[in-house]
Amino acid sequence: MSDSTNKTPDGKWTPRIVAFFCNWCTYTAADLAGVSRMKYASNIRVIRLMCSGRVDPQFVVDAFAKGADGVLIGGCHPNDCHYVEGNYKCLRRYQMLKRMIADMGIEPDRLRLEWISAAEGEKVRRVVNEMVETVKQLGPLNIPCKFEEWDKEMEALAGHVAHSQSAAGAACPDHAKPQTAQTAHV
Amino acid sequence: MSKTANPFEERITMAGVAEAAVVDRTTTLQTLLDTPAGRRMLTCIQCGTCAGTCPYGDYMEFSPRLVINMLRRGFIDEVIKSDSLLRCVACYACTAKCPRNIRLTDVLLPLVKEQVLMNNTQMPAEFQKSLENMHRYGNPMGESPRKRAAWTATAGVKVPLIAEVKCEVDVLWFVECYTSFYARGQENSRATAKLFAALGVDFAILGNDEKCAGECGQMTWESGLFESLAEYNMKLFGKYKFRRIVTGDAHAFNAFRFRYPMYGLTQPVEHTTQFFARHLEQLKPKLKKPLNLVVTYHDPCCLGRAVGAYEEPRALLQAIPGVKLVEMVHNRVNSVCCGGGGGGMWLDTYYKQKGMDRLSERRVKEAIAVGADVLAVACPYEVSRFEDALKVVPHDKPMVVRDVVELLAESIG
Amino acid sequence: METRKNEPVRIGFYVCHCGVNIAHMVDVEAVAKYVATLPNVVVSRNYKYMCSDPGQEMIQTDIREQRLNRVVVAACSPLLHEHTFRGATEAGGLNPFYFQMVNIREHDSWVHTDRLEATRKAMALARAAIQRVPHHKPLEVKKVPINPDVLIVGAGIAGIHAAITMANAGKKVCLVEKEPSIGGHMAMFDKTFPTLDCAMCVLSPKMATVGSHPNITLWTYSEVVKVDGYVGNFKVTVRRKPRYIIEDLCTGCQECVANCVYKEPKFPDAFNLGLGKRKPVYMPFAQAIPSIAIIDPEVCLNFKRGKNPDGSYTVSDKCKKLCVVACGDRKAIDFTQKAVDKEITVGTIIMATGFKTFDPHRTPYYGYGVYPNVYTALELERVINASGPTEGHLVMRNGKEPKRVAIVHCVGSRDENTNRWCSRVCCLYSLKLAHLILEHTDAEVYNFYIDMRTPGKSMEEFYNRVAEEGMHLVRGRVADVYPDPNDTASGRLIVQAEDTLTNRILKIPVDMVVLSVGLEPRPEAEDLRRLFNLSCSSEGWFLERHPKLAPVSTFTDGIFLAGCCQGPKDIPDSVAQAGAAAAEAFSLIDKGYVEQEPNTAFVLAEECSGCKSCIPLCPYTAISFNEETKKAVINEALCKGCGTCVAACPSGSIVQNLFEDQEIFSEIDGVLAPLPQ
Amino acid sequence: MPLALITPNLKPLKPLMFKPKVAFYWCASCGGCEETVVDLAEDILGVVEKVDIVLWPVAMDFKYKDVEAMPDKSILATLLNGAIRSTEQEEMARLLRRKSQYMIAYGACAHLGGIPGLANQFTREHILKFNYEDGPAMANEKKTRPQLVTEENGRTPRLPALTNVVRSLDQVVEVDYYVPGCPPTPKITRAAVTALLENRLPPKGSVIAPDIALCDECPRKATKPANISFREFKRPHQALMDPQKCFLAQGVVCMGPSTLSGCEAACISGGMPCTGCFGPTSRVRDQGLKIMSSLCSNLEPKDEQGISAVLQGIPDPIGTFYRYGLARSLLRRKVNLPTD
Repeated sequence: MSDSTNKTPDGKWTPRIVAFFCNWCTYTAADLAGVSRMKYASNIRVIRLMCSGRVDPQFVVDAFAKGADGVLIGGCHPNDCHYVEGNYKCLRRYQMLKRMIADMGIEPDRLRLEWISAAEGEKVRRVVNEMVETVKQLGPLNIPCKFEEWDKEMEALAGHVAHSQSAAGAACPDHAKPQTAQTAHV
Repeated sequence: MSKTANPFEERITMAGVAEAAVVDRTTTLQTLLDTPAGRRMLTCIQCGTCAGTCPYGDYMEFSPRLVINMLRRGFIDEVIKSDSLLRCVACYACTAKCPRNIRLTDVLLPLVKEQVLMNNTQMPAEFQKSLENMHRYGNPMGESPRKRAAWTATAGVKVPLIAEVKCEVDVLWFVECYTSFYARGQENSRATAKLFAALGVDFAILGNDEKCAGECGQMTWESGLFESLAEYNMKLFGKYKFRRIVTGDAHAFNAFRFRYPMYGLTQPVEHTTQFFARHLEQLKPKLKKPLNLVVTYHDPCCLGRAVGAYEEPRALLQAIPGVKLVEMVHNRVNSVCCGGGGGGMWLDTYYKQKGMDRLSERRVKEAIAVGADVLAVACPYEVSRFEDALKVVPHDKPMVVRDVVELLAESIG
Repeated sequence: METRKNEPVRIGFYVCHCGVNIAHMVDVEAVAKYVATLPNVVVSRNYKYMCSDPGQEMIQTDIREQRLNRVVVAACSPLLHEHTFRGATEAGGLNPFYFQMVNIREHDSWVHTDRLEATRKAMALARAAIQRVPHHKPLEVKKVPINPDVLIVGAGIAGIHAAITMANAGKKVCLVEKEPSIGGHMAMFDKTFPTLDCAMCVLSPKMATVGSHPNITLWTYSEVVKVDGYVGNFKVTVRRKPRYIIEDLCTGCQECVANCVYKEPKFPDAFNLGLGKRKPVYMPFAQAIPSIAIIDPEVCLNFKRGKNPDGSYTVSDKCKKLCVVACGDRKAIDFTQKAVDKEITVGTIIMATGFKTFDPHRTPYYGYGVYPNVYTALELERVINASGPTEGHLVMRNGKEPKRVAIVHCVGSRDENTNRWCSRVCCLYSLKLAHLILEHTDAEVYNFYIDMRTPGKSMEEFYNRVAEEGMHLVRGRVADVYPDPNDTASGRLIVQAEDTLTNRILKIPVDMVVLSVGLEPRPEAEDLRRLFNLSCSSEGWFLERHPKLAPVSTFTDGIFLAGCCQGPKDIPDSVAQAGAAAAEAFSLIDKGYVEQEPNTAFVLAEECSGCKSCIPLCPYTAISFNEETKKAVINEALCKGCGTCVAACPSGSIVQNLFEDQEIFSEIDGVLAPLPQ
Repeated sequence: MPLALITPNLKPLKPLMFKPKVAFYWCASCGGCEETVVDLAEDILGVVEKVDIVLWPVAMDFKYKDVEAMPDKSILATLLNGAIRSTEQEEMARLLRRKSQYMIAYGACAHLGGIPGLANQFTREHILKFNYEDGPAMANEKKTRPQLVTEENGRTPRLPALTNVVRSLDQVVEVDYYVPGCPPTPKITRAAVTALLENRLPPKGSVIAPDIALCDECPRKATKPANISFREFKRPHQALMDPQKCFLAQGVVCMGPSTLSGCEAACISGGMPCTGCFGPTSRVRDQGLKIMSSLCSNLEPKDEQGISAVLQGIPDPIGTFYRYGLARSLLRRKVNLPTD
């Protein structure tokens, strides 16, 4: 990961927010905001899912791990879920997820769940702007850089090992590299 | 008293904090249309509701509707050359009914009026004197500031001075000018003090240090005067710790609610009627003395239309044993102004010269028509205005003007 | 991952200018250039209108000539054109689900103001799709047979018209109406603009048709209480409220009404808005369909006397039951009737639930409810109507004919304090009422308006015609209505407004004030919305799928909108919309099947451990536990594709088509990947 | 899924001409894994017969320099247990990687970071301070801490440094196979060793366990209802447990649904719920989040307060859901901790 911080071309940091919007309410509301030409911060990247119930906590944490500064989940209002109660399932996971990311050192305000109905284009505008403001206050999260920083101690040692073991034979470059990708199982 | 059960709990809002974003203190007539409040003016549909509801609409060369359009067309100079807007009594009628939520009373019209003042060298003398007094003595009547707290000697209960309290108080009671100096106003203050004491409120006043909140300066003509008074009072507030401001003067309330947050005021503000209505459950058992009166209530503009606090004073009146509350033809959002706002307090002579009827007379006629014994009010301007009007409007049945808090204090006995 | 196992992924990427809609805010060329550098991308183009024929052909040609096996289009919302481009992908010879859409219009160019930022966002979103699409799998659209029967909710003019249209075409229609009679608001009007024909004369033949049509099952005094299922196969429960008259046995003779113990009508009559009176047993109005009486249990003596302390009811023997005696052998009166729930199955639903008129208590300065001579326009319709409470004589509540009448436009319309929208019909009906007042009386009529809005065929001509009749047209919104202080006895009112064209404040003394109240969503619209899984606009009107391209469709497939439940409209437009809704329903029914998005989930049979975590999560009970294999199974026919079970499967053994984990992870990776500076 | 099924497509490797060399090494681990090797009982003798053990610090005396002297790739396989959390461990991991054809992460710590991985919630300084100063059993008035370099009697012994981050083996060197478990069961170990010696190896990167969650082989599987709905969560010591009934059905968190099988539900048979030592299936990236998602989805309440009340029953979600997997989770470590 060469430059995982999100910088605008003029070098200023600006947050990146990944949003998971349900198809029926919040995604449609975001479309409505567009059709109504409402203006809001451009930091948001929407990923469409059919229901907020599809939001796997892995998606949220993966987004953080890959460099998101904030994650927004949008679903239908309570009682209004297109799929009856996917939004409740989302809410239940969200509450525990908030605790878990807090325990893992991520400010809980970086994760937000909002119920936005298909008619609430204005709410999309407001929530996105608020979210961007909140995350701006919190500053960059930038976990990919943290991974790099953590692994500096390994690089240092790798250098040392390569040096001290060089007498014993040619180092095998393939094996010196740790695996970063998830290991495939059978 | 359970928190959720109180219907008036919601009223204590920091209205000003949200509204400070509407315009800010640097907004001028030139920059107005670029502010959120100004952009609303671009949506004006020229329906004329503002002019139609204006109590002095008949006498205006440039009705509020026309002012908006002149501004949009770039002809505002013609408006400020005229003295048409001297007739605006800042009663919020146009704002309250505007179908486009345009902030005429507290945003557009003061900015226009300020220009009117600068373009008209001939100011009504009575009015000019009051502004001078405010500047010099911190009160429009030119009384000695050292006597501001003198009334407390006759309060009958202890009225603590905040400078002597030395710790945080719950309520900073902003007494204001009329209620400090005028005999009839002091009755209001004594009643408020009595009610505070009866409820065991942790309160204090600023005493002689207090100066006029300056609302009329802002709402009419003299933003510079308002600035200096606001900055003075803000500095004073900064010296003490208090959780809220309570004032019985609807105009001071208006200034604290809308303008002072632009100068950094962060504490919530309540009118005495709102405060007492919030404590109605505690107050009720103390209201023992029946008054047996037919009472009609006049909504002060700065409390009624400006924030929608129509029901709190009525709830207080209805809590008094023996009081029968009757409504005038114009009530609540449709109430008729006493004519004292926006500088009108000191323009009676001028209005008379222009052949305009007095609004206070219009209003007491309505009160007489419903057969009230008492015309209840909630703003110190109204007491003297309506009492004067009653002197000239013929009526068979005697009628008195009383502030709501005075009636409450009387019922406590 | 890809099905054509040995074939490398070859992606074609297309970014649409959408005229200038996208291109003005997104540098489409830069996006195309950037995407060209991404792995697997073979073609990267930008084009003016991708949804146009040449745009779609470009995709098809590229698929053939460049041997593309994936297609990504960055354009508008997938909710608008995903279908179009899937079609183009398929026409090019690929499985349509090898397509992915990127929304850079609604979610980007239309909502942002910084071109550079908007362009970067478009790049990030495009990259997400480019990374996602290699994981796509070929899928098949599922076809489900459609039930040809239709449910129409609401029997005003829109519902009636839709019902007759569908029934004439041989479809079985169930028409459900909340009130005891069909007809809706139109039945209450006197005459209709701009033709000035009698509303009931036009409407009653259609009402009669509904009442007698062999293909229409009419359930009045009934409400939908439950809706299950989905397009093609809705299961609907309708509650038929008791009217205490057995419908099949009542002949509509009204002898029960004539013989009721109450000799005189005593109770406010809802159809006449309380201006007239009726008995406890009554016919809603003369031309009511069905022509069946109804008993009001709140006031009927039998019910009042038979009421037990616990609220239950036993037929009272203290009542003489004169109505039962009058009914005689017909035996149509049944005091023991109870609400009955009926379940029906339909394939499509048309919502025609109408509107409510604005309640002018919310504009207190017009004195409605305070001064008896202030009327709403709908009340005036009843007063003027020959079958109304005054039998067509324009007299006020005090029995006098008004000499001066003010008509106040825009009451509860175009007002931030009440309803923001223009109700569209008030100007015209106000002109119509002015005309009718002039026809019935010698009164002076004042129309106070803000803007006179008379669009539509023959409407301006109508305005022109009636204006000539000599009414006063004042351009100014009424600010205040109050009793004349100089004449408190007669009930005369002063109407105060600025005449904005002469710059004068008018204070007109009038005898009668008519408030031209606007149209607003019905209070129960919110419950209906939940029941039918619809969306509402922020004002509360049912939301159409697209304001221009799908104006009678909803976000729930198979449910269509007709009439004022979607927004204010006049009778011609309501009828036209009802026809359109019927046509949309036809096109679904006649196709015979509905296509279902193949976004269903399935269990990986080998990998499922049978932990049963997913089973209670499915709201459609699509997941069951196979006791033989000890594994979960998803019934594809029942699965609606929400993906909740997929997110919750603790071992990752449920997969959702179109939204596979790997696809989403790739998107996350894509939107967050560093962009070129 | 029987173990045999997991290695269907066997690629024949070149035949073993010599007695293959095998190394065992332990890093940050409790020693339990070493016990398992011994627990192979008689089988160990068979293994010992077939192989030439070139390094096994717990049982035999070999030195670093002996290994260093070997030619690269001369060891057939190294079975390394324990997480990597010191410079010495890392150095050995790299050395053994270089010398071995196959690097096998043996046991949960090498596979996932294991219990030592929980240290990724704290800084190195915090850990040292607690262990040498603040710990309740600590009597160290001088607050002496181990020094990396000391001067004593003219000698300068050096100690390895703790790393900031605890790592699974594959976060340090490339790993060919994983033998899961805390510790791996003898059966799993036998299967792995046999596969190795018989040259019947599954595709590289495989975890030597069936790729299906534990419920599949759980003796209490049938007692789990199909309509589970959590009203509260209890911990095993907080209630009298029905010894036959599914733990989740009793409101006790069991990681079984998101944990690989292959242990034959040893803990459950012993009356304790699964804590997840075999790690996630191949389809899951983050074991802790997945089980959390599953459990939370099935809570009973729908309102925020009610949900929060039920979730109070899981006071330490990190310790519960990431007991073994924290170092290999998506975030790896508490992200706001500094490194020094």
